[in-house]
Amino acid sequence: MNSGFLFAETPQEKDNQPPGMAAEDAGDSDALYLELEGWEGPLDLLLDLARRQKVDLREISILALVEQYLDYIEQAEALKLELAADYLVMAAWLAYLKSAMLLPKDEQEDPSPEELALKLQLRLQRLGAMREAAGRLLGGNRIGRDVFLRGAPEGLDIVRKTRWECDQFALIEAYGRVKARTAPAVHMVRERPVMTLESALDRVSNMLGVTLEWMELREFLPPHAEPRLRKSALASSFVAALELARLGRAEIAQDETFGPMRLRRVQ
Amino acid sequence: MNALERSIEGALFAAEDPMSVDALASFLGDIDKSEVRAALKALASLYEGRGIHLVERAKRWHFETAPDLAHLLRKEREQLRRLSRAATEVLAIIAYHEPVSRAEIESIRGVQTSGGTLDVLMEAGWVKIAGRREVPGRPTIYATTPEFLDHFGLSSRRDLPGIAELRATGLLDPVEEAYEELTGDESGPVDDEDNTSRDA
Amino acid sequence: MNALERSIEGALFAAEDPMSVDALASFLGDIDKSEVRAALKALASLYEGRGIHLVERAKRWHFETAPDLAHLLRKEREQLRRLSRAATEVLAIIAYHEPVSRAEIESIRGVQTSGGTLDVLMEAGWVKIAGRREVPGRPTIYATTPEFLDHFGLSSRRDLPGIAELRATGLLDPVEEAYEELTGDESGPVDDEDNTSRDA
Repeated sequence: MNSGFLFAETPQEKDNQPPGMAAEDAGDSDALYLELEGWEGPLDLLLDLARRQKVDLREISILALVEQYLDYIEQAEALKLELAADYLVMAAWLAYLKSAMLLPKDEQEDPSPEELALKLQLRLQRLGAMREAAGRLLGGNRIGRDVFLRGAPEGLDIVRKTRWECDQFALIEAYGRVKARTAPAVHMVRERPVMTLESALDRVSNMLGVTLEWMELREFLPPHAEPRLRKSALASSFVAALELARLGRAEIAQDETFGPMRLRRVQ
Repeated sequence: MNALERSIEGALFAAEDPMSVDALASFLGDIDKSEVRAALKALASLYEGRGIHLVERAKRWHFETAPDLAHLLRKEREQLRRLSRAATEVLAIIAYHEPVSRAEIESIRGVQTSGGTLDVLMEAGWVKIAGRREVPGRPTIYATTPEFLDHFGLSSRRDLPGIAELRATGLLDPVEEAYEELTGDESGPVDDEDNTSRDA
Repeated sequence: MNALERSIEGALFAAEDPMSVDALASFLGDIDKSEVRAALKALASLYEGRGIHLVERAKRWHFETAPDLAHLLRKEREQLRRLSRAATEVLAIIAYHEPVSRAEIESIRGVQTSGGTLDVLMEAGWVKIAGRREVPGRPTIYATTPEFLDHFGLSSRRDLPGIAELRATGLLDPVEEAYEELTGDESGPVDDEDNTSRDA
């Protein structure tokens, strides 16, 4: 029944600390706080509480666990200790889980409390397994702790000689490049075919006016435009579509990531 | 002891880093790899029971002292930097689940993992970035390095303690998958669980 | 092999410096020195003829690789490497303008030239220091070597095409224009051409 390795003690575990809350046995108010510091978050605290049930993690009582956690948090609050938000979020969620577990079956929502409880248990098992694995990993023969490498290796002497390569063309081309770069340059701005946002807005909203059907964004582009104009038109039509959607004049749909974007007039 | 064994013994002894069969074969002047392998085996058995062992880690070979001499040799050495609990746990999760994204690590631990933790592991040379997962957001994924296996005395990832049992009991599968397995629920995993690694 | 021999083997292997019999005896926990000596002798004979020897030098013991393996453990590797773009430019400038100082090279290239670039060219054997220019500061001047002409298949520096010829072959055109010429594309160079052509 017991899967054994889940329960083996591991060297870095804090399992050898006395069980129960530090606040009880220490009596000073920051002991609990200090112990909370020792946990790696609420799941870790839950795992620790679950281990104190002294049964296989697959057999733990989630309801008992929830109650222990809530007690713990309550006590921390009574001591006016500062609790990290994630512990409180977990407490709220567990309180919800507890009430759902106590409700009659037919009033239950989806997902069912059984599902939530089982998933919590599965998470705890996984975290427990990894904690166990970490302990066993550190228990192995580590270099520098258990086994040692040669103290002063001579090293393998590899003398690297580099032979450089370059050819005549590369040489002359490099010179040309330098000369060209340092020659006075004349800059000219070329006219590029673009579709402005204004004309895209006009075009898209006019075309939307014609039909109530869904149309792909692609269909709004000028059909015989050369590639670069088409690119510009795609960009500005996309922005135009977003603008029309923002104004409530169109709706946009896309069924999958990177899938075609479709557009329809809002009546 | 034959000449090849002598050369390999000398080379591995002098080398500053572990060497693979390939590296040895080409270093010693294009020796046949199967001969190198045979010589390594012969050498390793020669060193059995001795104060020095010849071991293979992540397909690379090196000499190290016998583990039972640790008590003798340790006293002179500086202490290894202690790994924090968080770092140890993250390291274990990466080793047993690799390649794995930060979100996946966090979902197992139930807490955010600070970037510093991963940095410490990468600085130690035990963890490396292993690319990105091809899902939306293209998260970075992490995996362990040969130095990791080296340092922890493992020949390969199959030697990770308990990995076979963990795999067999489904404890390396994401919660959603394990849940479906248990309940026979066919509704399919939710999106983000879908991305979690299914370890090789 | 007995326990003491094992311990000595491990200790000498892991030690950073050779160890004397005294040091070994106290390191291993007050062992009798004669026992340590006997163990060292036994170990040394065990390693005879092997790739590693256990040797005593100035009364201190250490392992070292067998002397006859030295030739094996030292390797010369020749590596072919292509001259970087920057180095090619510097070489071209030296060839066209020699003898030339570093400041002159920089003023022609329009960018700073790292000392490393000149070192590479000198290491390749293509450029040499040709004295100093007799101006204030006496800067070092550089010139090409006969090996340079050899390697580039030139019988003399006069074989280098002149400026007029470069212009005729288009090698002096600004890169953007040359690009359009070649592709008939009016859109201008693609990104990376754009960066490289204007790094001045």
